[in-house]
Amino acid sequence: MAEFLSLQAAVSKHINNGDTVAMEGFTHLIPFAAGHEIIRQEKRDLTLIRMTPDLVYDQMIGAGCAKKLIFSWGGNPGVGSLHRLRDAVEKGWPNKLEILEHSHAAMANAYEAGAAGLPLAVLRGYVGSDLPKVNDQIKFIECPFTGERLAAVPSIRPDVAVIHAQRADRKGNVLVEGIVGIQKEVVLAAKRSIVTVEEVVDDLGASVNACVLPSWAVTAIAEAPRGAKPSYALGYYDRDNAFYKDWDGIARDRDTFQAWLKDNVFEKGAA
Amino acid sequence: MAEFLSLQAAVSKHINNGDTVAMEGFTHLIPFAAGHEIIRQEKRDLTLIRMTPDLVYDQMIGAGCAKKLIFSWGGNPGVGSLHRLRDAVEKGWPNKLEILEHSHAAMANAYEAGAAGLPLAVLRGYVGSDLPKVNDQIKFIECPFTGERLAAVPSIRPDVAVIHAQRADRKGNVLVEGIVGIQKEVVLAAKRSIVTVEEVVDDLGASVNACVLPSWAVTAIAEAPRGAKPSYALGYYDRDNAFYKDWDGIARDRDTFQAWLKDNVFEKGAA
Amino acid sequence: MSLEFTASEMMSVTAARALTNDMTCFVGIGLPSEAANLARLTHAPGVTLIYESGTLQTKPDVLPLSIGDGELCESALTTVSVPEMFRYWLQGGHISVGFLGTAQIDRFANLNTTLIGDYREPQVRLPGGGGAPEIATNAKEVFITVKHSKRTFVKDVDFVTTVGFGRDGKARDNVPNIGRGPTVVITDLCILKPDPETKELVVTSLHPNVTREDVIEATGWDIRFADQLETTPAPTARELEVLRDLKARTNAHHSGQQ
Amino acid sequence: MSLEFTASEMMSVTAARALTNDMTCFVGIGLPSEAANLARLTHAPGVTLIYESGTLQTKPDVLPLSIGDGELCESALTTVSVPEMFRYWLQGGHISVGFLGTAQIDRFANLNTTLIGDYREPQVRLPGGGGAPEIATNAKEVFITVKHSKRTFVKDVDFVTTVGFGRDGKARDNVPNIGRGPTVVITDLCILKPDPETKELVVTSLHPNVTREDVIEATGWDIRFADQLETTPAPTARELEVLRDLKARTNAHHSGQQ
Repeated sequence: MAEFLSLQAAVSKHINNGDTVAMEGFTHLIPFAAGHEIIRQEKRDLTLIRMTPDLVYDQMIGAGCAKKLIFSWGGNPGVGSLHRLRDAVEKGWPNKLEILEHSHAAMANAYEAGAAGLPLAVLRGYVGSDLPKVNDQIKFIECPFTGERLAAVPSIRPDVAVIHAQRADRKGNVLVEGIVGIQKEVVLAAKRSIVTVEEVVDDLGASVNACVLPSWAVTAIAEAPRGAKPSYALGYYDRDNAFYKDWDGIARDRDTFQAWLKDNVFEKGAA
Repeated sequence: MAEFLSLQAAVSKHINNGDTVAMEGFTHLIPFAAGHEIIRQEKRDLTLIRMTPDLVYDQMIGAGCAKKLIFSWGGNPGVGSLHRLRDAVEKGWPNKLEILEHSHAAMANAYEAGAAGLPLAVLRGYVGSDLPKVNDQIKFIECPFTGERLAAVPSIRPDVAVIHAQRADRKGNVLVEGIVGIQKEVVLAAKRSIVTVEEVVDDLGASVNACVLPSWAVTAIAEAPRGAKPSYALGYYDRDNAFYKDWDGIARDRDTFQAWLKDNVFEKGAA
Repeated sequence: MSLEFTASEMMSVTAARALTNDMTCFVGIGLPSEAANLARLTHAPGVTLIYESGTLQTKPDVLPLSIGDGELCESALTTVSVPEMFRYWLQGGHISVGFLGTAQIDRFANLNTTLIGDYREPQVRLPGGGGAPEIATNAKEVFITVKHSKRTFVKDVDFVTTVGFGRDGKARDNVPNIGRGPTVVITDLCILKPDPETKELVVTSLHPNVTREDVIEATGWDIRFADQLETTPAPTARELEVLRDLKARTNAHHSGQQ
Repeated sequence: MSLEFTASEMMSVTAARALTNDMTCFVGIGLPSEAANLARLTHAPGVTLIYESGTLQTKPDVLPLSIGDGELCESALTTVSVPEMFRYWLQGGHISVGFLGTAQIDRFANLNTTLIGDYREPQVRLPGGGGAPEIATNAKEVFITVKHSKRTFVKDVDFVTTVGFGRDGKARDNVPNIGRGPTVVITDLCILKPDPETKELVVTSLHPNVTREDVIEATGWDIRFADQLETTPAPTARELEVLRDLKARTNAHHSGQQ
């Protein structure tokens, strides 16, 4: 059964230096509060997995938490580059960052296969792309029925999954609504999971086929109101698109980034 | 876009003798009205696919519509045998029925792979079972990453999918709710699809992540109120468990079966 | 004062007791479903019941006739698609116990629900595998409940639909990512468990008023008994009351409709 | 009377016109999203727009900044998981058009959104593939819209993130279950289409007031022009009005919040 913890305790207990950590939320419900707590606790040498690294990983990479990034699209959506990610890849600041990159389809399939307990995902993918040349995890298999050549990638089975969701009930069942992304898959694929929620309620108010993670499939739950800001939580608050645009200026420069980090992460406690 | 047709017209237009037809609904929303219309139109030589043949296929097999059955559990749930299925397999009445059988897991994966446009499904299945000895479609592959031996089955891509759903809106978008089974998968896996619905409404009233089939993914829609009886439609009517029990007596004998068929199918028109 | 109970009630109560509060149980229809819900309504209110129709954590008030009755969906935490059920929840490793019935079982706990006789010319055609072949290998362990008779308990099943420990007791050896397999078989006469070495089923407990001869007579092979043969505790008054209420509600529900 | 319009408006209007009412379009963020929504708000109200975030048949009132803005979900017919989007809807063959942007494009319409320079020592690291590699092969055809410049239109891309017709124009030959690939590229200067034989991009239409020299100057290879070179029709007053309204609404929406 899921254990209710403070965000500080959940991160401290379940994320270790060197862990493989997948923080998901496909452009919705991005677990920023958890990312900031990981920065505050100065976790190091993490292998970070995320389809769209977004600002949360830009911040964590800039703060020195990551040694490796597995991803499929690393930009500031609709704005431009992730400057901290680029600085780490291109200049090795604050440390060299190893990258392993996929397409979205491959990563989505790899999470799905991880949730399904399989060692591999099979997809019709990477045809004609150079990505298999720079990612040795991409292989090709032959269909035993048709002879068709199909791509295969290893499933993703992280040590820890971190997601943000709208709410949990008091037994620890979690509701995710709206753009559900790959939240269910990453939690089921991981050895341990931390779910931050907007609120804990008596009744989830879930419809009959809603995306609900049962308490026994979740490791820890932490209440973190507005824990997805500047991303959004459908039904709670909107995406702060202006901040996404402002981030470009903040992150472009190491000093302004570090000042931002000090004011907005280190000198703020967990929610 | 989905075409609205009468059930008679939909079956006449889209189901041909010799077609591979998958009528799904996992113990819920079983498309009985469509099955009866297929019997009335005396379709022949169908390859019928269905995880749980249930009474609907017992009736169609007894009526002589089928030459082959692909399935994973062929009983009257909680009651006993499907006597018409057994009579066809064991005695060749009214005609010899070829069977190809799988496990539920393999069929569910095969539908999923069909919906995903893949030629095969990979699962951790059939370990130690004799089923691969009698079903030459079951093969085993080796994972290129771990070396693990995994089962592979061909995906299911039927000519026609037939399902029953709660409702469609006037544009032909379809809502399925409750035990959604493999309804979405079979429609997406098939070349053509017929969806019977309890009613056509202005607004589906679907929640944000509801199981909705867009009009452009469905071929034909036919209104068939109570079209799943004696199965059930969540929110409309309950399962007629008493009829399921009575069916055992009706189907046990060829004459009582034929009398039932005459009174309840041939002498009744389409809804 | 001793209570009156039938062999069938003894079986259900004993099977129910095998489940504990912290288990996540993938429930087969029929006897397993009766036992699992009895457990939930007595000593294991927190047990998580999952049916292959996609209903996660369901709490039916009456026993379902099929594995997809509306009752299961309406009382579930949520309902997922059937591919998701088999991929994420079963194969994904979230099921601690698969609870199965069977038509035939052999000394290595292999199950046959496919057919009696030869595959191409069957004497009796049975329903087939359903969810069982993968429940038996992907659940962490398997409980089996079935009525004891010579027709059911055979030396070698005609067809291995669902593996217990294989024809030689070694089918799970060195297979990666496979569950422990059957750990207990509960019948209307006794409790059987696989020998830790050979995996052959051994009687470990006789139900009250059942003799060794009763079991030998109802078993199609030379059945062995544990050195420390126990007597299964009789049902309690509360267990019997809850079971009878459940069955009465269920019967009323399933015949009330036409 | 002739209307005033920018090259960028010309590009959006022309790209929008490529879409028709009966298409199911998998929409990339940025220019493709602007064009697709302009089409929906003008001549193709029935066009089905799908974003990789899982939003099926969405009708945003303002342009999303990311492919997962709340607007997309709230105005969608339904929202599915990301694995389902890529497996059932894209790979399953339900997408008639993939509409993509890019950072680099070469003469065989290969797209590079990965990096400039060498992979291990990049001069400029770009965002990466995202959905594009499989959109380009699983959609029945691909439309591309991108601003024309020598930096963007290169003879050979540094990295083939997303295949057009490969390094030699033959990458799709004899590949089973693959879409037709790029059928049109719309820039702020012209329309290009692949030569039916060689698959090399050829200018088929110049936008009003654009010369051959403008295109040659902005293209990194020896660009060819079709024998029957057309002039792209200018935007209509209504197209411009709808586009400008859409962009004004979008700007107001995205800066209004902090």
